[in-house]
Amino acid sequence: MIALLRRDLALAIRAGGGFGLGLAFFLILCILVPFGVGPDSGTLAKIAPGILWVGALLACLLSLDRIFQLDFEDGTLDLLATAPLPLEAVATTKALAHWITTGLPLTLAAAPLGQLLNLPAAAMPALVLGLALGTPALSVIGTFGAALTVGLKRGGLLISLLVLPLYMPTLLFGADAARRGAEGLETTTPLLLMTGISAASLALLPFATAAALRMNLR
Amino acid sequence: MIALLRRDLALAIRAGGGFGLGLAFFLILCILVPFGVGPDSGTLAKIAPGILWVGALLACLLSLDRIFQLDFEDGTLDLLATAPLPLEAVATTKALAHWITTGLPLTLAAAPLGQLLNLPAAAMPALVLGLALGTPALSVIGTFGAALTVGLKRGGLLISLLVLPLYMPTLLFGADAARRGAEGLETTTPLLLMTGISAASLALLPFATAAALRMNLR
Amino acid sequence: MEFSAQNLACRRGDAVVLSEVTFAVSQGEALILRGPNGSGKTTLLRCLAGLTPAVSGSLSFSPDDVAYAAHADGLKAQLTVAETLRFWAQVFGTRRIEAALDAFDLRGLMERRTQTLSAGQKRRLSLARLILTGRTLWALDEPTVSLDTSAVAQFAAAVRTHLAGGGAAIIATHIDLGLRDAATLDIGQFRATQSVAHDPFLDEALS
Amino acid sequence: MEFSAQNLACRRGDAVVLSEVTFAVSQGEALILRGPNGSGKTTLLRCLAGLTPAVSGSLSFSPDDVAYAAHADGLKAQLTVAETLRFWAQVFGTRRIEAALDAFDLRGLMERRTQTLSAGQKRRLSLARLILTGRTLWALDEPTVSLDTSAVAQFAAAVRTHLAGGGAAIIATHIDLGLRDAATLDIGQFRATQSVAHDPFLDEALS
Amino acid sequence: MSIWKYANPTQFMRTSAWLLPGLSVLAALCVATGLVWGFFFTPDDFRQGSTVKIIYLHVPSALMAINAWLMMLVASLIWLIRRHHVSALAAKAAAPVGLVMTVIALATGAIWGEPMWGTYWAWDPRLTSFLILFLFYLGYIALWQAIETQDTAADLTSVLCLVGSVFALLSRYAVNFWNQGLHQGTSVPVATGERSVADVFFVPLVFSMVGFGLLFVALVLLRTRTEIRSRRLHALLARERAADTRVAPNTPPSESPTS
Ligand code: HEM
Ligand SMILES: Nc1ncnc2c1ncn2[C@@H]1O[C@H](COP(=O)(O)OP(=O)(O)OP(=O)(O)O)[C@@H](O)[C@H]1O
Ligand SMILES: Nc1ncnc2c1ncn2[C@@H]1O[C@H](COP(=O)(O)OP(=O)(O)OP(=O)(O)O)[C@@H](O)[C@H]1O
Ligand SMILES: [Mg+2]
Ligand SMILES: [Mg+2]
Repeated sequence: MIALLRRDLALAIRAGGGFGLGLAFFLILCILVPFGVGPDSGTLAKIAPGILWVGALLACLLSLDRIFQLDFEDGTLDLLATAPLPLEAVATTKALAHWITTGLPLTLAAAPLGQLLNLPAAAMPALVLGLALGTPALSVIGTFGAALTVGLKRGGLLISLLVLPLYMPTLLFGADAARRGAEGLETTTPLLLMTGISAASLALLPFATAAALRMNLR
Repeated sequence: MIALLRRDLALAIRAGGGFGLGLAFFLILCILVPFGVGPDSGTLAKIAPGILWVGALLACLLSLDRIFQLDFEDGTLDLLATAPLPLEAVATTKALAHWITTGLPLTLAAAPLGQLLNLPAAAMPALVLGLALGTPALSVIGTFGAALTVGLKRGGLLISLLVLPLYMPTLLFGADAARRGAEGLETTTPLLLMTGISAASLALLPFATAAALRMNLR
Repeated sequence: MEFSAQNLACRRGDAVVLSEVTFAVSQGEALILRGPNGSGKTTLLRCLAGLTPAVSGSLSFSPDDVAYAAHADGLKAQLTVAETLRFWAQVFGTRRIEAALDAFDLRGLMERRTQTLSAGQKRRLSLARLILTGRTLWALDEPTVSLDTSAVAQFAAAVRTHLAGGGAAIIATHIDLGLRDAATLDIGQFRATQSVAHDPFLDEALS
Repeated sequence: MEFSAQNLACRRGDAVVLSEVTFAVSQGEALILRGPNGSGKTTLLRCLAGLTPAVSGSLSFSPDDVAYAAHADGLKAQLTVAETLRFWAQVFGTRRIEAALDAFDLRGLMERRTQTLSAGQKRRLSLARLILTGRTLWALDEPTVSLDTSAVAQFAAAVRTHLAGGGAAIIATHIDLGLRDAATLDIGQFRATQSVAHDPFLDEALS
Repeated sequence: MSIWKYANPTQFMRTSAWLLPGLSVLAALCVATGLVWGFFFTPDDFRQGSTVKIIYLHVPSALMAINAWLMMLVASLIWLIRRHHVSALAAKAAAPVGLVMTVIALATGAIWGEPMWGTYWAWDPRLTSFLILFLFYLGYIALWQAIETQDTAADLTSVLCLVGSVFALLSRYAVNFWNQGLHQGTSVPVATGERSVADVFFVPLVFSMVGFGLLFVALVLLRTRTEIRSRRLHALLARERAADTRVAPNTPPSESPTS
């Protein structure tokens, strides 16, 4: 497992890997929205928490399709499936690698990007904490979606379709926490609920992911 | 050229192709944003033109990386490059196929989705016309970005980084036209400017795209 | 130990391709699978490796005894040769990649990205992986594709070493590998006939 | 007409791999490229097909005379065999795909998605594409990979027909194709030496 | 003797080795004079207080951020047309310097914005187009990093630089259009023209600008030298590898006709 994690991280960091690009996408989205919506800082502040969460979610989404796809296309996945590693471990490792390369940098970048969108300072703690607790769920759920669509050419957009509904609860609680933070309300309840989702996904979804992989390889 | 266009469309429509999925993504984004931003219809109406444009742009973006990638990986691009078709024609055809499978459906879907986001009726003509005139530019520019990154594994996010700054003028004019429409101002100038960008990109960028392809195959 | 299959039926996609496959390979033996294109060699090997479950019939061994090498190389363009081998070594719980490097003469290429290897060099690397697995039964799908004559000889030597160490091998190939006392199995004879392939949707139509 | 190369130097990635390559093939002749793995056969063929421009030297023909077949098959998983051939026929401006179907015995597979073909069937399909191109010089990179004996014979027959019709062929291969009077070119002798490969960044280090 | 002889790496190394020390010293002197003079020996502005002094960092870095892109454009054109390796490497070397200049301009602008406008960031056209420039730099550098084969990387980044320049101009225009259209000008005082800068502020500003210009040239020269050395190393390693494979047991050393 550690070998696999190390390899995935190495691949992400190498030329053409995905590291930092999810982050770049997030950055770009946060720049785009004001262009689309207009520069009025009052409006921006109002929608900032929601946009930041939607942005984090999309940045995750964009990097999902290749979690297994590349390994499938060049035959590595077949080889991994016949290796002594259980597929559940492969699924967990892949999700972890995805989080390290995507969720973690997003969480760290959220604070400065919030500035760009005039996010009220009061909303910051709830936003960052929410991302830290919620992005693991995004990675695990996304890995499941990727396992379902592995082997389909241009699975990328199909994953989005499958995974977005699953992302909904995380998004709702996360954005709600950040909005409440902005309004000075207490944020414990949504954050706790979200932590619950993350923990449950982490514990259970790898089994579903492994099952989906097995069916797809058949 | 017609053969290539027909083949690309056939591939898009077949199982696992991209047709309709860009559209579905657009739909989902328009559903997500109210969840993220909160249901206040005044705010929504204000940001609707911008969000619709940003959504269209992202839906385009998501489908870019495979314009050439699949053909490159299985060796078809090598064969196309040695075929009697000039690579400029290949580039144009690919952009056209991308537009038909992404830009066109987005344009058609924008009106009903605008409803979802409480887009003022007055903004509708400018929005739809803007998309119709602007999405060809998005496809052509995107094809250029795809040609630059063909051959890079996980080029998907790198494309976003390269292409988004290039999308900026189109987005600005497009969203501005829709916003002016909503406020009842005249929209001819931004629409005209956008048409200019589309026409110029269509006329000139295929050459850059073909050049980039040639360099990448080398 | 003997590796054997009894009345195996294998499917590929929606169709049952092979039926009644029966064979046995002992330790120290190699079995060459022969058969025209599309006769089901790949199908059988995937079944032995546990990638597609058998439709019916039984195997005397578990997929965990099998090291499988497919048509595709399964290499990552961005990793170097040494990194690739070290990764697989760790997955299979060993550390020593020297034997694999030597068997396929890869020392000179250790620091090269696999992207920049020629077709035959890639193939040699993916075969070297087999030695790391430490598994007894090698199931190889056309291993010598793109190899030049001297590399084919290296490969044959590696197989012989493996057999001498108590291993076994099932190899699908169209060319002569120079493994003298290997048995040959013609896969053509096992082509599934309609009556054998139980399809619940055809039962009524046939009866 | 004669297809010839004069003192060709070819690069692959950052390195000049071949230099001083000189050969000539007349119409009706085939040239077999031989050489160990990594000696530069693919590099040379890509250069002839115009995919990588030559570093120096000259060719007596244009890339538009060359039909190139690479290591990879270049097939789309979702298209059927007939659709694939019809597409390439249109690209090369013809309509008749019958000759190609017959030469590689593909009639029985016409409506199959290429996804569901075996390795050898895929290869036959990708070779059938050559017949549609109508080009004079075939540049083939290990065309017989995964082919069984009868398919190799079919391929040899197709090459002979092509030669008899005034075509020419340059074929990189490790096995014997049974093309009797084909000339052989050993690519090993053209390996580029550093002094030949002008690298502006080494000028100082060398002088 | 044409100017192109400097495009030969060896010649470039020789000339730049001779130029670099003097240039660096001159750049350091100018920057130091401009900044010290500006920071400590100018009066506070009657409206902006001491915050005005950030102008000595802000304006020169902003100018150099734009000039760096122009230089990359020219260098890219030279590479595409005449294929001089040094010019491709000079473009590659200039990009990070330009990026840093952009970041300095953005950061000083943001720091300045806090006392002046009460916010670190506003979607003012000029700031916005700088943000877009920042993205262009990021994309350009990322593309260089992503492509393994050096000449291909040079080709592709050059094409990107050309196309990107056109779109950067378009963006600049579009951004102006976008914000004017919103009638937001009053709440956002756009950075004023030179006429607002009195002579006392102006002379050290000139020093600082010249200093930043020289600093840019020196940095680009230095980085180009590093890139050349790195390419040289690359080439030497490649040659060593080639020698290695030749003595490998299964490929007997072939008699090369040219050796
Ligand atoms: C992140 C924010 C900012 C960016 C990216 C930025 C960008 C620029 C650029 C590109 C220039 C020089 C180009 C030209 O002269 O046309 C410039 C000059 C200038 N900026 Fe900024 N600026 C920012 C924030 C500010 C702020 C907050 C102020 C203070 C009110 C300011 C005041 C000035 C002044 C006074 C000049 C000199 C104008 C001249 O001499 O021509 N800038 N800025
Ligand atoms: N994914 C698939 N779905 C359905 N049928 C398939 C699939 N893959 C292969 N087949 C069919 O199953 C049969 C057996 O294929 P298989 O790949 O096992 O043949 P093979 O003996 O390995 O041939 P080759 O020598 O060409 O590799 C063939 O007729 C093939 O067309
Ligand atoms: N993309 C690349 N970048 C750098 N070097 C490469 C690249 N591809 C191949 N090479 C190297 O160039 C040399 C020639 O490779 P080439 O693929 O032409 O060999 P080949 O004769 O076709 O070998 P094979 O029989 O294995 O296919 C090899 O040493 C190889 O390692
Ligand atoms: Mg097979
Ligand atoms: Mg080759």
